[in-house]
Amino acid sequence: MIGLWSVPLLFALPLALGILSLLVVPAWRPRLIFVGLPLLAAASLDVLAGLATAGPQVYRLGDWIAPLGINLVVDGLAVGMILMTTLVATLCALYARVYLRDHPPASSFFWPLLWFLWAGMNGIWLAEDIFNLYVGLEVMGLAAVGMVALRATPQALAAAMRYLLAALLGSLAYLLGVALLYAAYGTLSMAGLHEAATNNATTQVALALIILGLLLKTALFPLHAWLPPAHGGALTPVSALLSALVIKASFYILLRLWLVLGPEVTPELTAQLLGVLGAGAVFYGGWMAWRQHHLKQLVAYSTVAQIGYLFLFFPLVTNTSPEAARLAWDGTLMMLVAHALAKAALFLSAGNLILAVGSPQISHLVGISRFRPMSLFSFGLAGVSLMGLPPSGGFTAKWLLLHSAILSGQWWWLIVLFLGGLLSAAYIFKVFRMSFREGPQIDRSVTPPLTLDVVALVLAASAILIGLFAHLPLHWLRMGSVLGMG
Amino acid sequence: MILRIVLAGLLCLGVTVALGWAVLERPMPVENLPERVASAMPESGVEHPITAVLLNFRSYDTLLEIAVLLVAVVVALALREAQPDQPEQMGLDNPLLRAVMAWLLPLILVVAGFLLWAGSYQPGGAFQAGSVLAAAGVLLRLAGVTTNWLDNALLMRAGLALGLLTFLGIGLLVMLPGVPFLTYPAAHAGTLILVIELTLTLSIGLTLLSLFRLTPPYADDPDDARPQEDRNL
Amino acid sequence: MSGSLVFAWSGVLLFGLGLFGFIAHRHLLRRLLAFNIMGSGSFLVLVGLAQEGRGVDPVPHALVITGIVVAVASTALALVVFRRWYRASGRTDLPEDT
Amino acid sequence: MPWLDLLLGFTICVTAGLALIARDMFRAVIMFIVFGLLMSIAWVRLHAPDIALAEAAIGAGLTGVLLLDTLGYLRRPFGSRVDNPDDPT
Repeated sequence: MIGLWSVPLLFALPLALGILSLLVVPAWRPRLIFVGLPLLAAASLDVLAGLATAGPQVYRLGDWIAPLGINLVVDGLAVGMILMTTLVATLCALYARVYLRDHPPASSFFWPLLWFLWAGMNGIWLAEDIFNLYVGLEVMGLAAVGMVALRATPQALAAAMRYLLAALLGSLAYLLGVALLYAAYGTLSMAGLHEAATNNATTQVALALIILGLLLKTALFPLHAWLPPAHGGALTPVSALLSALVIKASFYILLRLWLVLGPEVTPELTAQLLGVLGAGAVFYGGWMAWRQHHLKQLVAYSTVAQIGYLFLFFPLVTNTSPEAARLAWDGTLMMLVAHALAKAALFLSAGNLILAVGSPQISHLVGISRFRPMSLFSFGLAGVSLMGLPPSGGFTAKWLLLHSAILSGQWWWLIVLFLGGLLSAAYIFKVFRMSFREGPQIDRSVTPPLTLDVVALVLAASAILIGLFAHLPLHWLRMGSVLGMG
Repeated sequence: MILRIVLAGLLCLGVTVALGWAVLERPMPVENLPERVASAMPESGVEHPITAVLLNFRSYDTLLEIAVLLVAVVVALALREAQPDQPEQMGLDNPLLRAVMAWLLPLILVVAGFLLWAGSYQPGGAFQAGSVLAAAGVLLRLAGVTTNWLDNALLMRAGLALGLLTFLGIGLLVMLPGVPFLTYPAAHAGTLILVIELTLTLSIGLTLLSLFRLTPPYADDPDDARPQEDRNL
Repeated sequence: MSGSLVFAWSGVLLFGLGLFGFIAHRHLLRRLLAFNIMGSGSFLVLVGLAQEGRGVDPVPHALVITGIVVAVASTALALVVFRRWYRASGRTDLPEDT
Repeated sequence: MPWLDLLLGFTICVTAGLALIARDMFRAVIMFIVFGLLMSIAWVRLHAPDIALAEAAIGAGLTGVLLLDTLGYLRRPFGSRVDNPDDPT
């Protein structure tokens, strides 16, 4: 247990801050971040240091052994996700503190919801118990729904309601899968399930239910309908948090459970089907993004498209060589992290552009390049990563996936990677074309506070930098994982 | 519309058949968790296995579950309709009901206390007792009884927060000797669980109560202090 | 066929029924009812199957109590959003919902 | 055969079905509360008195009252809210 004292702080701190921010007067709510963010950053780095020195470990809550108590798993994958969350959520919080100043007082409830969301996500990254994951999903999901509803316009309420219904249906499917697994194997611990699970009807149906529930929560095409209104219609920092982090949590659970149960149980057909749905998401999302007239809706559809790449993981690791599987693992995780950084940057810089022109319409951006070059630069940097151009996280991820596809002889995924990149380029350049066009529309713009621009730029720059220095994070992310060891 | 029903029917049929298949084909588990629970009971600090699971073996789940309840309350506070009900103008302002309440309330409190205390060795516990408390609150409101302390937003929220804060605080404090989060020392486990349960009962009761529109107006917002149309159910 | 198994099968049926209602209905309150029925179904499957032929198991009991509380929190949150939506739009269902 | 359990399970499913197809929303909620109470009997039959208490108090009681409260809200004439000058709609 060396170096693990800060593991419980990762969820206990945000929970405590969430309650405290309920108790203080609204004006003080944003100020709690000056206490919370440094502490959470310290705890995350401490956990990373523990991983680097002592390797992957198991944390036993209440000192009870696994099937009886609840374990937490502190491996490279979990720590990687925690660091990603800390980075993105910290920057979004700094952005929100400035952004929410001009909003109605009800938006100060963003802060307790942010802390609860954070606690839920950190709980999910660390979880090793499948029922605990259900509760974690609910904490995160309900907080996310609340954040979408915060704006309280009819559109936001409808989007929140749709999101809530999708989230609830997904949770129930997941819960029923958990019930079947407990009935068959008498344990809720992933390690126990990995040992006990055999290939039979119950495991298959349970896994199918879990996969379906999580696909709905991840918004994989064709179950994506709830995502664009929720992500595109929320307050800007909320959009960034949801698109960058929240949908990754359900994908992460899917990834873990697939590694625990999947390889022996699922037929190759299922893996290929997930890949095909991913390809469908890349094409459909990219096409729809290109057709949008609202800037944030465009970015939201871009998320629908980018989710697709993550699902290429499944065909690339099923019945393929260890080397191909390893490349697919690296590529998928790099894609996940790079998308989190790039998408948060894209949403925040889109929010800055909207603040500057005072309209969400893309056509109103005409001539904005002369006034807001910095916002546009962040938007472009994030776009580079989404398109997969070198040097960027998105490029490294696609490069790894491409090699994995070639090694495993599944050349058809190359078409998805290539055409997906072209589609991303199409919708990113649609925004740029408009911004650089000279027109009579505006001759001056509102200047948003500098903090907003700086935060977006830092996120966009990290999306590029992670591609240049991909070696170290990938090394950590492999630690303790089934594929990384092999 | 027809398409929707046909689709729903097919999906429902497919899921039910798949579930039935899964139920029929399920293997018998090798792992025997009930036995593990039984053998760990002496160290748990309570005698009722379900309380032991909820507040000791799997207390982390319970911690997160309280967070789920609080999230619902936060959203309710954030989306609070700008028309909270004033106690004077709501409910069934009936002298008979008030008289009955005067007798009923102590009884309800006794029942809640019993449920809480009973939880350590027989069915009952914080959740059940909390919901009884919430029921008492609803009845009070319906009877139009003015309860000043319930109308104090800060006190109310302190009550909401108390359970989770105590839970977190105890969970972190026990780590001092170098054991993991939520590891109660065997000698004090019973007492600590009782303290957690007591505060949780109060908080759960207030949480459930504040999920109603019967809760006090939100004091931060001056708009809330205006008269209301009455509500009829 | 023991009592536990009977309730597990009832749970399967309830889940199916609830799923049907959840998709077929458009009225949001009816969909919430369906959600709660699905939830009860999965709780019955959890406890019923776990106890079939193995005696009482306290772990699923605790899980179900957690699940019930989570379900009521979700329902309450949904109702809060629903009311606000109803007041803003006058509708009890979601628009362009096919 | 456990006839009592079979009967109870069957009744629960029928009540759930009625709650889902009832034409009147009020009747649907009442059927749902009945469903919850029957569920809590089922929990007793499953030797789970703790769940039975929670289901009766929270599942049937609280959820039912919340739903009824919302129904009451729906039945208020919509116009009275729109006319409210302070109402931000």
